[in-house]
Amino acid sequence: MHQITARVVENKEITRDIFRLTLFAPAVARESKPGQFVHLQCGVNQSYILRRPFSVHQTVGVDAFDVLIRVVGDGTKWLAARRPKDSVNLIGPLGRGFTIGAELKRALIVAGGMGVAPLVFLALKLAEEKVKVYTVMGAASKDQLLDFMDLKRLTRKIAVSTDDGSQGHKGLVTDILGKEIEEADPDVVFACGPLAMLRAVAGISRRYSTSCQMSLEARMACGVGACLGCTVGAKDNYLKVCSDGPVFDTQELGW
Amino acid sequence: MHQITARVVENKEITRDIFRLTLFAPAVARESKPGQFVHLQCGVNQSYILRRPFSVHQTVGVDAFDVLIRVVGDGTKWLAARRPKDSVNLIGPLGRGFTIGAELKRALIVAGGMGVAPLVFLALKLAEEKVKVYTVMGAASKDQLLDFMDLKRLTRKIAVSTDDGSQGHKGLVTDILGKEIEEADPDVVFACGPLAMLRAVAGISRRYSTSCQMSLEARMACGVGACLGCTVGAKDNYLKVCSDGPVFDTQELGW
Amino acid sequence: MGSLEVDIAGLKMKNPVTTASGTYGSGKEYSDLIDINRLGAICVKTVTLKPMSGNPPPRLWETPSGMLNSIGLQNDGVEAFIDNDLPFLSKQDIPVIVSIAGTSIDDFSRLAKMLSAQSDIDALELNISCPNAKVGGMIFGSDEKLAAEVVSKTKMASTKPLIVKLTPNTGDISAIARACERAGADGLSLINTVYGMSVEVDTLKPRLGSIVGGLSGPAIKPIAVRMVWEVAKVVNIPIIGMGGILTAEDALEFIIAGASGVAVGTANFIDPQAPIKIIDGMNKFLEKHGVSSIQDLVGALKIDS
Amino acid sequence: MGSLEVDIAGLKMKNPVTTASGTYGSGKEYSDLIDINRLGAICVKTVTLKPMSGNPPPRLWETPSGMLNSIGLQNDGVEAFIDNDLPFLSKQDIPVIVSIAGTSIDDFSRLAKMLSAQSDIDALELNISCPNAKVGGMIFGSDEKLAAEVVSKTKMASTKPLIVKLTPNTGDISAIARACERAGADGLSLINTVYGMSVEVDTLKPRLGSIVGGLSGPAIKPIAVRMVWEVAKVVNIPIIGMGGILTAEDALEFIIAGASGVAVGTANFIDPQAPIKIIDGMNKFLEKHGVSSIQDLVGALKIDS
Ligand SMILES: Cc1cc2nc3c(=O)[nH]c(=O)nc-3n(C[C@H](O)[C@H](O)[C@H](O)COP(=O)(O)OP(=O)(O)OC[C@H]3O[C@@H](n4cnc5c(N)ncnc54)[C@H](O)[C@@H]3O)c2cc1C
Ligand SMILES: Cc1cc2nc3c(=O)[nH]c(=O)nc-3n(C[C@H](O)[C@H](O)[C@H](O)COP(=O)(O)OP(=O)(O)OC[C@H]3O[C@@H](n4cnc5c(N)ncnc54)[C@H](O)[C@@H]3O)c2cc1C
Ligand SMILES: Cc1cc2nc3c(=O)[nH]c(=O)nc-3n(C[C@H](O)[C@H](O)[C@H](O)COP(=O)(O)O)c2cc1C
Ligand SMILES: Cc1cc2nc3c(=O)[nH]c(=O)nc-3n(C[C@H](O)[C@H](O)[C@H](O)COP(=O)(O)O)c2cc1C
Ligand code: FES
Ligand code: FES
Repeated sequence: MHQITARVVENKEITRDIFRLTLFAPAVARESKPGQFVHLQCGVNQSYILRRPFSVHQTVGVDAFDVLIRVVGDGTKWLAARRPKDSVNLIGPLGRGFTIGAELKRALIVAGGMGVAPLVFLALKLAEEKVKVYTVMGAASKDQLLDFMDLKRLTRKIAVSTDDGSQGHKGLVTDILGKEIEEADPDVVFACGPLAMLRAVAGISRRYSTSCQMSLEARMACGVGACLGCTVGAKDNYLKVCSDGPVFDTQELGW
Repeated sequence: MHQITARVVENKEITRDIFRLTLFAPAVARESKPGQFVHLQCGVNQSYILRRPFSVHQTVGVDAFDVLIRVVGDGTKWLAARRPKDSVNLIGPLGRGFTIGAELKRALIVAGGMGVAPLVFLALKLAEEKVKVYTVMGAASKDQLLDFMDLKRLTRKIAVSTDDGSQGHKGLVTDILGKEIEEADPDVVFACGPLAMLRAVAGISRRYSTSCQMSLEARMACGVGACLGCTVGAKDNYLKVCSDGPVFDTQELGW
Repeated sequence: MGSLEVDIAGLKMKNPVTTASGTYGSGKEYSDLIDINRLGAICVKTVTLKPMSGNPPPRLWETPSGMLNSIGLQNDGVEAFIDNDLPFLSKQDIPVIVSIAGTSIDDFSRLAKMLSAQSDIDALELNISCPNAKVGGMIFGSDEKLAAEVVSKTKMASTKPLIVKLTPNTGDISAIARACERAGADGLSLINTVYGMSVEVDTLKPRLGSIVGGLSGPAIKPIAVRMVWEVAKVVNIPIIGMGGILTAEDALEFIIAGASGVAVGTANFIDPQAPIKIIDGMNKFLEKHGVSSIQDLVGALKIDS
Repeated sequence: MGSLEVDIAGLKMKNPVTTASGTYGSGKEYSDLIDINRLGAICVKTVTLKPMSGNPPPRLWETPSGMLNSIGLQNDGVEAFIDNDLPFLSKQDIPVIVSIAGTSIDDFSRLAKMLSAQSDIDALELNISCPNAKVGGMIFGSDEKLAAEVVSKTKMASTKPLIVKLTPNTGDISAIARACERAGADGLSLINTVYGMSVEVDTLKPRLGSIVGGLSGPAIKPIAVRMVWEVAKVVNIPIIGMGGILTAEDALEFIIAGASGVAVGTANFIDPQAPIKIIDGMNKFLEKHGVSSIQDLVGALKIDS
């Protein structure tokens, strides 16, 4: 875990209101594991004061890494306005990422919307580990299918759904998930996306008795496990999304 | 009085940490009188919330005007970072400017540091009114003598002092003021600058029985006379710098 | 389109937005910048029986997302108000709320009587919560018995609806609120500013001439919303909520927490258009959610149980 | 170079900067990011006798220049603290302050006794001011008699210096402070968070699972400085000031107003380097002004009269 004032290498609007911000931070790039996140300070003297968490999207060489940012409020607006040579103060890598068991042979990745952010990095790592990867991916529409080409390249099969039917199945990712689980027969499902989707993915995975890891979101203050602000209700206690997660096995959550 | 979102025409650093910001605001440019000010909103979502007051420095054509800004804190830093096509929300023109009596023949202008800001505009107006203008000007050093050439052009004589002696008298404006009053024999002294200087100018003018108008500063909230926050103690009451002033006759103040 | 009309303590307002006393002068100051007739009502700077010179400057200091003020109820007295300020207000087409403060219960009664005689005044706001003046001020506002006494006596002297303005500088604002209701208040407004101070470290001096002042602005909004919610639970008279309202969303927080009206204070300094933007934003909100009247949102907070 | 050393209630600190309870876990969480041995002391998350699960999420909401939290004293209980957290702290070279809370006076006494037996603990902070839990919480902190009782009983059970943490959610914090002093408190710390709430207007729901939470951060700094100043005027025991401290200048405001020490809370979330920067900034301030000891600045506010 490091705190670094990282130089901006590049900041590119890859599709409307979604930016890929590349930050120079060798220690973070080297130590990050898929599913971990960085905690970014989005300006000083702003009326909002807290840092914002973003998944490590991908390492770039050995010295830099990307985050994918959807502009939804003031903090992300500030990040979107960064230019090369500006700098961003960050803490990372943080949290527990995806667990890739030594025995893992087949995996299914489920990406919903911005949930794709940590999953390309995961797919890369799985490919390195010679795991057979299948992907199910959903978004509002075709142009929102971020990283489609990367994931396609890294996976045996990629199934797609869009809300508006502009690509693949018209409807939800979870409409087609069962079929893809049957086909891919994964040892584990790795998911990231909106809460409602994750809840549904957990249920479907359970139905197929497939273990399932998912990356959750929560408002955060410290990001390092000190404040107990980011908790999620588990079976009979509260777990910290920032340090017990953000990736959880659905069994831990009792989902 | 108008509230306008004005486009930035130009923003030039004329000397270290001092910017000349030109704003497109026809109504304000047309109605402003020397000594009046504008109340600028320095960003939104900042942790500081209030507007900042700046003297109208000069009108530029009929549609725009300048302010001279010294960067001293967060608000002025924000203004310094504005670029052409950005915009700045302003209220103005505000307050009571300098009073130029119909009988006025001879005037002495006293400018201390940034206090020069409203005085070029005044000198121009006085020249239009065929008033004979003399100037005494002080600053920390030669490069801080803002608008020197403009004032020189507009006045019969310009006397200078600098703290470091890099131009003119080494010392304070008020060291040389008496002599210049004797020489110029003005009907009125117009002054703007740091409080300590203004206090001294008031005393010297009184000694020569010369009437004296000065532009004061105070922290402001509303800028329009509604909140009573910017008051200065006068003889037996409090006057509002924003709407009773910022220009006061020293007699009103009991100085 | 939904309706923004509200009736607060008998005051018919075309929308719930009024100004916060002391931040809007007598309205004239802002009338070049906005059409003040669009407001639901106007509440003017607190007046006292005799002129008051106020506190020594400096009177303002900016703090993170807020400001401290120590104006100290500077005003020219009630007679000057009636002579100089009221004529302008009379010409406007909106309800006028006059805020009053005094040193004694007798002061309040006399003010209430004098102002009740003015047909152009629609309601009185009893300022028993000013942290910035020995006069009037908080003594009345932080003691249940005193609050009740000043309210009932003023009520007797007044023919106008009586709104009581509460201070947040108390341990139990609900208790004071209930006491005021029992004593005959027609409405409540809250919150006044929160006691605060700031120090200039290089000179070791307080930033305000009177050392302590009142904190206002967005910084105090969460405190104000909470107090409105607490008070709304225990009283049946309408509440005007205020404290850090900048946007329609801010205003709606107060309404959902239990306020029937809202007052805009510090936001006027930041953007004189704020009250208008808030009114427009409320209209849009009703439309977006298909709500027919803003009154349906008053106290509509949804609580899981 | 000036000295930053202070002695607070018998606690020898190499500088006045400690952490605010609940914002720093047990210190371990931040030990990768800063050298915690540079701190003047460390104050850990409040512990209770039995484990507590805390409040339902969401527990955080950001507000202008501040944040609301409703953690609700989640902790694994005092035994887990002694077994799991204390060993790490024992290895550090700084005084350790343990914050305690309970539902009953008996709870406090038992906690004090158990923790007094631990030689690696240097002081206890009595949290009678948590707005977020039925347990412990504010009942004790907003009533003079109860506060005095819990302080004197805990004092009897304890061999460590006793610092009492006060709530700002009271009308007269000075009265509570005096009661605690009389009852035997060795020091005071203030302020805890200010009760606040926020509403999500589109859903009509409170932003926090427990509806109301505690406001912290720069927004409350003026309130906190004012309370420190008020309390310092009426007590003779040392004060640890807190509430929105981000910079050395902020910290110095508290010291000049009367605090002997300061605690950094929310600022840790914004910048984990904040405590170090504050210590460095205090050193620079002493140097710049030729002050030989930070103690010379305690309560040094200059008031014209
Ligand atoms: C572990 C983790 C990883 C994340 N990774 C990414 C990522 O790779 N790319 C990305 O674009 N976003 C990611 N997010 C979400 C991101 O942190 C928020 O979008 C961001 O904080 C919003 O800041 P803002 O100031 O722009 O918006 P705000 O004005 O603060 O809020 C705007 C909207 O965003 C929601 N939001 C704000 N903060 C959070 C949060 N911490 N978690 C969830 N929702 C939030 C709010 O509820 C609101 O609806 C991640 C969140 C977590 C917890
Ligand atoms: C009528 C009037 C006209 C002015 N004209 C000019 C001008 O033409 N050019 C110019 O550069 N400045 C002018 N000022 C001063 C200018 O308003 C302040 O420098 C500015 O508000 C500082 O904002 P900030 O956020 O950068 O600094 P802050 O961080 O707010 O403060 C930095 C320093 O500036 C001082 N300061 C802040 N606000 C004021 C204020 N309203 N009056 C006096 N001092 C203040 C503070 O005490 C502090 O020492 C004028 C002020 C007034 C009242
Ligand atoms: C400069 C200023 C002057 C004020 N004067 C008064 C006053 O005279 N009477 C009063 O009842 N409240 C007064 N207040 C309090 C406001 O009416 C309001 O209760 C408070 O500022 C909170 O609202 P806000 O955060 O929207 O400003 C004043 C507030 C400010 C900022
Ligand atoms: C997330 C969070 C958790 C807190 N938990 C505790 C606690 O367990 N015990 C306590 O005495 N104070 C607790 N506090 C209050 C802080 O110790 C401190 O008094 C308050 O936050 C004001 O300081 P700040 O503005 O610097 O944060 C907590 C504050 C925050 C923000
Ligand atoms: S954000 Fe502080 S514990 Fe997770
Ligand atoms: S700034 Fe409000 S009266 Fe002058």
